[in-house]
Amino acid sequence: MSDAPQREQRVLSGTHFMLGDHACAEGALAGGVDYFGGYPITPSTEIAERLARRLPAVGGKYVQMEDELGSIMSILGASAAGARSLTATSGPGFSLMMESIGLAAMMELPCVIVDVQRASPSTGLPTMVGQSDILQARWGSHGDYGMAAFSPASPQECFDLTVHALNVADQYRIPVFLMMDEVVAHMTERVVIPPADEVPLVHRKRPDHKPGAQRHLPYAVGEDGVPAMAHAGEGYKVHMTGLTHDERGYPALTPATHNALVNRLVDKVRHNAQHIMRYDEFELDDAETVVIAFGCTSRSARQAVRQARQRGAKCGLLRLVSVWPFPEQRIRELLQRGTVRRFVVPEVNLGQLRREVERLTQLPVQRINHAGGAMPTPADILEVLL
Amino acid sequence: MSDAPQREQRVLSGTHFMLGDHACAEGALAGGVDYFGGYPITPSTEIAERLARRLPAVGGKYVQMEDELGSIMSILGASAAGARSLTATSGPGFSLMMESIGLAAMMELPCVIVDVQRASPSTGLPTMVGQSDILQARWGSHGDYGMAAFSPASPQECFDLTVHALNVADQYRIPVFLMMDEVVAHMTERVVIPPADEVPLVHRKRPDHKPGAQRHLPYAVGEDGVPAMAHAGEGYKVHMTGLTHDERGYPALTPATHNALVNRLVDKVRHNAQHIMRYDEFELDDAETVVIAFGCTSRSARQAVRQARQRGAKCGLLRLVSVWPFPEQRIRELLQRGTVRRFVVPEVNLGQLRREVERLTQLPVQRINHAGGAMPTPADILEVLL
Amino acid sequence: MATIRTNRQPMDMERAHIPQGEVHVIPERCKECGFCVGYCPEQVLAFSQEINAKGYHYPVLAEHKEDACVHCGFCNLICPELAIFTVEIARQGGSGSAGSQE
Amino acid sequence: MATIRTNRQPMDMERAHIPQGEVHVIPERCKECGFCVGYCPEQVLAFSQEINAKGYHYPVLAEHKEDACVHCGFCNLICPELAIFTVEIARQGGSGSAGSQE
Amino acid sequence: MTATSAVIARDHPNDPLLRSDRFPHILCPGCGIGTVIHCYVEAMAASGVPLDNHVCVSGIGCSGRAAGYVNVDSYHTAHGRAIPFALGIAIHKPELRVTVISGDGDLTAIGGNHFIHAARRNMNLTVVCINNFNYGMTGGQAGPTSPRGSITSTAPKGVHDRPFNLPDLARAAGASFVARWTILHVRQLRDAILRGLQKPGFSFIEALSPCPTNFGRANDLGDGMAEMEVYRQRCRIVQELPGFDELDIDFVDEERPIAVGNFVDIDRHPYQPVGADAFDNVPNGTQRVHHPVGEE
Amino acid sequence: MTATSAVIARDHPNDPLLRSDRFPHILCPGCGIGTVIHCYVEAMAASGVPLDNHVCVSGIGCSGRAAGYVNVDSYHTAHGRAIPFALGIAIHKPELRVTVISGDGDLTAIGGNHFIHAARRNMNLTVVCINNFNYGMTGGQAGPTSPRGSITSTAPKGVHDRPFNLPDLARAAGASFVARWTILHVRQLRDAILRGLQKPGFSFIEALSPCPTNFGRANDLGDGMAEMEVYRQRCRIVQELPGFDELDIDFVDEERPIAVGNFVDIDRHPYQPVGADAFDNVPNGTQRVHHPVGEE
Amino acid sequence: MPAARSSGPVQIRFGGYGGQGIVLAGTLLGKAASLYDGKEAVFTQAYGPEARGGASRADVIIADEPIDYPYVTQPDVLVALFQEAYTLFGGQLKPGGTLIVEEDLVRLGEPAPPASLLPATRMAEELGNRIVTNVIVLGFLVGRTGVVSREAAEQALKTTVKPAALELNMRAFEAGFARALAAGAAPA
Amino acid sequence: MPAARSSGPVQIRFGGYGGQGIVLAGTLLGKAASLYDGKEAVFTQAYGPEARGGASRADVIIADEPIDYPYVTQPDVLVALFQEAYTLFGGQLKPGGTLIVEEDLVRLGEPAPPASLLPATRMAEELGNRIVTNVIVLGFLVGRTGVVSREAAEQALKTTVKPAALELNMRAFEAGFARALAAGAAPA
Repeated sequence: MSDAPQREQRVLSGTHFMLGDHACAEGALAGGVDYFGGYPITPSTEIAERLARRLPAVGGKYVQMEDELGSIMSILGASAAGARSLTATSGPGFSLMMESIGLAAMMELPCVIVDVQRASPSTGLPTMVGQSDILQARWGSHGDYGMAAFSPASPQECFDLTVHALNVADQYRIPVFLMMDEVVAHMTERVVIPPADEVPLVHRKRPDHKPGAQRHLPYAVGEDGVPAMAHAGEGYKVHMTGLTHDERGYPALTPATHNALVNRLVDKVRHNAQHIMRYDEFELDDAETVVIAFGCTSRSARQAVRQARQRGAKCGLLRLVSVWPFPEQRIRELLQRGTVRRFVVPEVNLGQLRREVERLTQLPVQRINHAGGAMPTPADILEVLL
Repeated sequence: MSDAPQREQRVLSGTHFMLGDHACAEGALAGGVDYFGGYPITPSTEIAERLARRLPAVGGKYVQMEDELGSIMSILGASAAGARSLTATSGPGFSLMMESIGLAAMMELPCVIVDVQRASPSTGLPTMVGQSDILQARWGSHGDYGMAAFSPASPQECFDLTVHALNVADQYRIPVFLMMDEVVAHMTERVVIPPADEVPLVHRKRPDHKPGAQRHLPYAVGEDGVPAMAHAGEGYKVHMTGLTHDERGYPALTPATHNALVNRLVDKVRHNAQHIMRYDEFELDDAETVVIAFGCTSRSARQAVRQARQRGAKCGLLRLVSVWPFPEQRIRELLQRGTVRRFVVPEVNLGQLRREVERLTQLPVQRINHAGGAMPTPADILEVLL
Repeated sequence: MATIRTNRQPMDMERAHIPQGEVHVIPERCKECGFCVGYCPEQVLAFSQEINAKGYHYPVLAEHKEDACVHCGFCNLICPELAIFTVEIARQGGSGSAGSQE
Repeated sequence: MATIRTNRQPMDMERAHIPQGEVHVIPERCKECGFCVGYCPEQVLAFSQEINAKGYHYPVLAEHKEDACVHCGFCNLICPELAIFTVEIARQGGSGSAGSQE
Repeated sequence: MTATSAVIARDHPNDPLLRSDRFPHILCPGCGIGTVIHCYVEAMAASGVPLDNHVCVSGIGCSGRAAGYVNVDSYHTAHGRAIPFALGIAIHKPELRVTVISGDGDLTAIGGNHFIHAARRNMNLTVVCINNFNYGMTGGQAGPTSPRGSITSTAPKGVHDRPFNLPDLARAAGASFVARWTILHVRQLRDAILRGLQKPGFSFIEALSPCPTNFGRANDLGDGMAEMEVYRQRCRIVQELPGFDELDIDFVDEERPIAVGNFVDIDRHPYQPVGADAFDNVPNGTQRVHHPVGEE
Repeated sequence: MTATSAVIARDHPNDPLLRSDRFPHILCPGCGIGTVIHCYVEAMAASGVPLDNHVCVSGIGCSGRAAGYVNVDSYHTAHGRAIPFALGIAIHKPELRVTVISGDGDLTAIGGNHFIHAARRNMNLTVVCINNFNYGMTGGQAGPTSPRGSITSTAPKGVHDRPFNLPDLARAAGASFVARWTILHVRQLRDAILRGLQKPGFSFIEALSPCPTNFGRANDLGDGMAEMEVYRQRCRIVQELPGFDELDIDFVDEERPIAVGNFVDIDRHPYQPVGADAFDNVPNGTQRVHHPVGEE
Repeated sequence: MPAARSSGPVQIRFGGYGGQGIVLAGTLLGKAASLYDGKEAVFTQAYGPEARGGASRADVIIADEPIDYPYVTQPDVLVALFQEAYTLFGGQLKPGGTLIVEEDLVRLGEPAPPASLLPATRMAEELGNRIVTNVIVLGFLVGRTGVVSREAAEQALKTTVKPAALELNMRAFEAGFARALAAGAAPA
Repeated sequence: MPAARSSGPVQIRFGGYGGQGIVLAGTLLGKAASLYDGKEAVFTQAYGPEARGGASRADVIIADEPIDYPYVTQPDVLVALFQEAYTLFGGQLKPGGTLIVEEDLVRLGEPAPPASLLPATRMAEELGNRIVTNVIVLGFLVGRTGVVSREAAEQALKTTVKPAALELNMRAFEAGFARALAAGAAPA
């Protein structure tokens, strides 16, 4: 966080009735964002607009870039210089960021990219809901790499998960995606922002030696696989490249180096999945039908489960708060109980996350899909549960 | 194909000892490509260089664009004007094309994008092999959409599948990806190019009415779900948009329209999967171990299967020629035989296509992965097979 | 609102012949931007008292301007809604072009 | 190759004092581009007979030019490999600066 | 005597040039995009090029909707990418006259690279940039043409960075015809587009337009007429491309003139794709040609 | 008397400014990129800015390797995206002096949009564009700076479209300092970079350089020296930005001079991000300042 | 008013055109319920370029329990501030629900359903500024339905409206509220 | 020469530096086998920016059966045309394999392995152009190992080399081939 004088309160502690997009922006502020580079796109624009006003007032920097390619590269540059940085976009802009997401992963530059999902593909329905960028978040850039993605179901979670996303990005030096959706972004609800000193902040690991004292190896790692990060301007004479590189950050163009490096990038997330992952369980104890849902859809799902329970259907909800890492292990545990008979996966897409569920089980996985523009209603889901 | 005078032979009929990239370029020529817009990137550059020389000599157009964003948009524009069009790139450029791939799907503009995969993510190892853009090809653009992807295992297939990709793109009006890899692109082997009149060509469906005779509905479809395509300059007064649209091509911003449209885009491929799909079987009849491989890796796999068979191991190879659509049904058939005990999936990535196999079976799916720069050798695979 | 002086003379205006125009309006297209009313070189137009279905006041002929249109075409071309145009008619007697004398 | 006339005078050259330079070379960095040899304003340099490990002929002092370097620094700055530089030394007597008299 | 109704009409004479079934369009009252569309279709009709040979391509944004309203083959593409899409059409079918109509954000923010490269190549394209000084569709964010000091939803205390001088940028990139008019200068605007349609190579026409809902409301130009009045009072027609600063648009400094005109009109060989023929050494030099365009 | 050896050295006095453990670098014999790197590190050392406050950012390509050889915080980023990455650093830590060194393809083909926008904003960046007229790393394809008529692997019969005049483009986009030199003009080049490092706002220095392996071999400039000779014979130093065509580089027309010089040096307020303070009405006007840069 | 007093969720829809301030009205209502009445509330609105200049809506759901599905499906209370809003949304009103219309801008047609007629624009003009039309509507709604307490609504106003405008807004709220009481409805 | 006569695949590696033309030599060899000898052949080479100016390789595999794995793992035949190539690749040669070196540019060291020494550059200069060094090498290789027939190699030359240069290239091939025969190796 910058030391510049803060003319406004950075953490807006208190209870608010707040738009999801604004809650995300406030989460960015509370989470210590120093730099936002962005480009307007519906339905994420309100995040940028709020940060354009609020960030400079607390000593941070807002830059409206010429395009999304510039937006993400500018947050990576700021990150290299030590900033906690974030950008916000929607599907088309997210697609444009794909190349540089790979650079973030390869250089291990922490950053948070908010994708407020709308009905897609292409321009689609810009003002209406979608959840169809979920597999793109995982696979959209060329190659294998580590990342994490969270999907808030309420303005409160827009706040909470933005903070969490920033922490995860810094702790593991990975790109983290906040996969919002238009429903949650454009919904206003109560948001409780804790006192500034109660906002949980985790920062990136920093070199344990002074610059110049010894040669700094930007990519030397210990057991946790996460290198300590020196920033531009600190005297460490860092070098970073998107090429396959050695501990010095120098290009090292051999298959063995590449294999070790990329596996480490992926393992940073895989080995820490339990710390990064978040999910929420509702009525799962004796559930024969397990609904798996995330984002706005999980709201309809919860209501449907509640109603189905009232009618005696043994069903429950596994709400994914982190979409990636996907809670494979938890689902395997549920399966081991032997009580589960089927899964139901409602999504505002044509069945993306259900594919992950299908990998884990041969039990029936029932889909409830809408291609976009509207979310499944509780009634849509209830019909399947009964 | 343009009517312009052809000063060179378009189809280089005969037997050649040819580089994979050049075979792809010759496939483009034989497949009737009129327009290529591209941007240099290793290891695809030789495709562009050959087409820069050959395409103008047969009356086609080559434009070197300012970037990959421009490359793909220019081939979409050419396609809208009636051209068979193609671009070629590699991972980073492929990532940059993601947004416009969604536009191609949404506007239903036929096009072929060649991605010569290299070791990724980010800049990675530009001159060395990767197969890690396979899930990106499927999910890299925001939203759900229909597409197809082929992965050649030899220069001969670079030729054959480029022709096939162009046909599939035209027939179903979808973006089609030729997922080459650096090994195949930079390998020189015998390539047999058939006589011009034996190159199988399938063209897009065209309006069955004259312009002006009646109102042309650019997105009216019959049972096959594929609209007839009128081209710019023919007098049909076409309108197309990346927004959700009705039969007239006009924006129609409702969830119901969106749902119907996106489902149709996906169903075009799903319902025709058996016509689009290609795969190759080797020693599968009594196989207890089924190796599933594609591209360069399938060459090592075939050799390993041959060697393992010599040593008595009951194994076989399902070689994916089309990666997408994935041959789900064929794998289910294999499973129904009851003889299969396990799958082995070697890939130059950290396990992408094996996820598709896992969706279909609870049998063990063993991975043989290299992150990039080198392909698994026959010995690597043989070790697992024995 | 004052008459504007566009930087150039109306296209078809010739000293020898001042055509007479008849103003045609498509009320349901109008969104009351005021361009035609504000920039008619002859101040021929005013806003209607009535509103259209969307609630906008559309152009009508101003008081005493029934014959003042010179068919210059400016209102037609500047209208963002294609809601107004003029048709040349045979010039009738009268003081219709008073506005051009300022 | 002809001596080039760069458009400006060497940086440190003053009429009052022509410094003497000593040429230092790092042979293993040299790739024989010829810039230093070709553009030395005093034509001090020539290519070696020997080759370095990569097979390149690196700069050596040309015949009769042992004292001709004026430490102008041009060879240093133009060398893409940072393989050559000069060090100022006390000027010795002799005809070392003949090349500058052309 | 009170005001009397004009003749009530159902159709406009230019309706056949438009997709009039989509009128009224979605654009706000006082927005000038409709006027530019009108100027374009009149220029198109006057161009001598058969209507079936006209193609209109747009990007995304309010101005990007233009393609949807003109009754020729028309493509409403992706944000910033109208020009390369248009290029593909123009290269594959050189007999077509392809016009790009889009907004300042679309063409010069996200689309800036395609813009300068198409100008550099001297592509056979007519590019009409409707400049309303902000991103209208998303609610009024600052863009690369927002004048210094203007208030936008992402520059609540005023834009700090200076805007592009689009005519100068287009010229420096290589355009053959460069003009700037406002939607108050409808005839000159129409005629500049017409000149663009008739001229080989890359033509660029900047059309300044009010955006009352967003830019106007935030900058004391609350309705379209207020901004039109600024144009009326401050525009000065010049014949040659003015100096860099003279082209700046500044709504804060009320004394500052706004330069409009047909600034550049030169002949330079238009783009050809890589050809089978050897490079013919066409002189690269350019010359200003004098056509009395838009100066009726 | 035969030639005698010079003093054999193991280190170069500028080695501390470089990652000398990586020398010899990967660049070809006769390539000028090393010379530009050398000029940059000398300018950096002379700038008065502490070395720890210098940052070097590159994109992809041969010139993009520059960042990997200078011993300051340095970032070898993605193709075309060096400028926005540098911008993020410069905005977050305004005390750093960020230099972008990259190639013509990287900065002005795929990176063209960031280039013009950084110039427009007058970002505190020094951008050194090593222009070798083609894509070297991928084997010599035509780019937006390939002169008309030049032969490349994707223009085997000669490039048809005209190249950018990068100095003119940079100026029209808004740069404060604009220079062009060749790697033969090492001192002027170094001093132009130095001027860029010391000047607030956006500085652009184009450095013409041979690419003997690709561009040279294809265009009868077979080794670095051949292209250097063209520079020696045809470069003319001018003080003001020449006209559009006068800036063109043309290897076909052997009579045509190549204009080099420090063309633009004006004071204009540098970029500030959206601020908490109200817009201060800094005059937008610019003035040419006369500094004897590179004209020692 | 049955819907307001029930413990189940209450769905309120405001329909108006741009400039009538229904987004603020909805936000104030939701804020009052959520922050000052200890209830749950969610506010949503329609977005979209086609909506410009046309009818827009602002929806609030208020409940005692957490609200899952956030959208109004069948309003318990419909406020229609101009004709098109009534035309579009009138048919969605729950049977027995509360209908409030801008008296001067909406014609209910025949047979006219039971409705509260509120000349909100005129009242605002009487208070000196049409801009407070929405707050008059809010005051009336609160007085008429009791979906939130008067105190909560006033608190929402105080924490939302700029100080300089607060007094006018409070008067506007009071005017609307008083009119509702005068019309015979009892607040909760 | 055992490897060449066996029916199994034969792996041939050329190591040289830029300008020595090993890519063309490898391509010609593969083409001869694949198109004119009715065999299977695959040609690969190393790519990469770091390779510039350094050692590069050109690899050919020739076999009677389709070739799956396309890379040379252990050459049966190694052609080293300058010192670094020998240093890098010499150790990979299959035991008993054929080693051909540029006599003037490679020092084999002590103890020297069995090798065919070929002054290819000098021979090319004697023919009037260093550019045909690679074809001399090819002629020698064909003569020495018989991996392809002389006719096939000549046919490959004819269909690859520009007509104007063919005569020189044919003479170069002949010179290399003759020298191999003179050295005592018999073609297959």
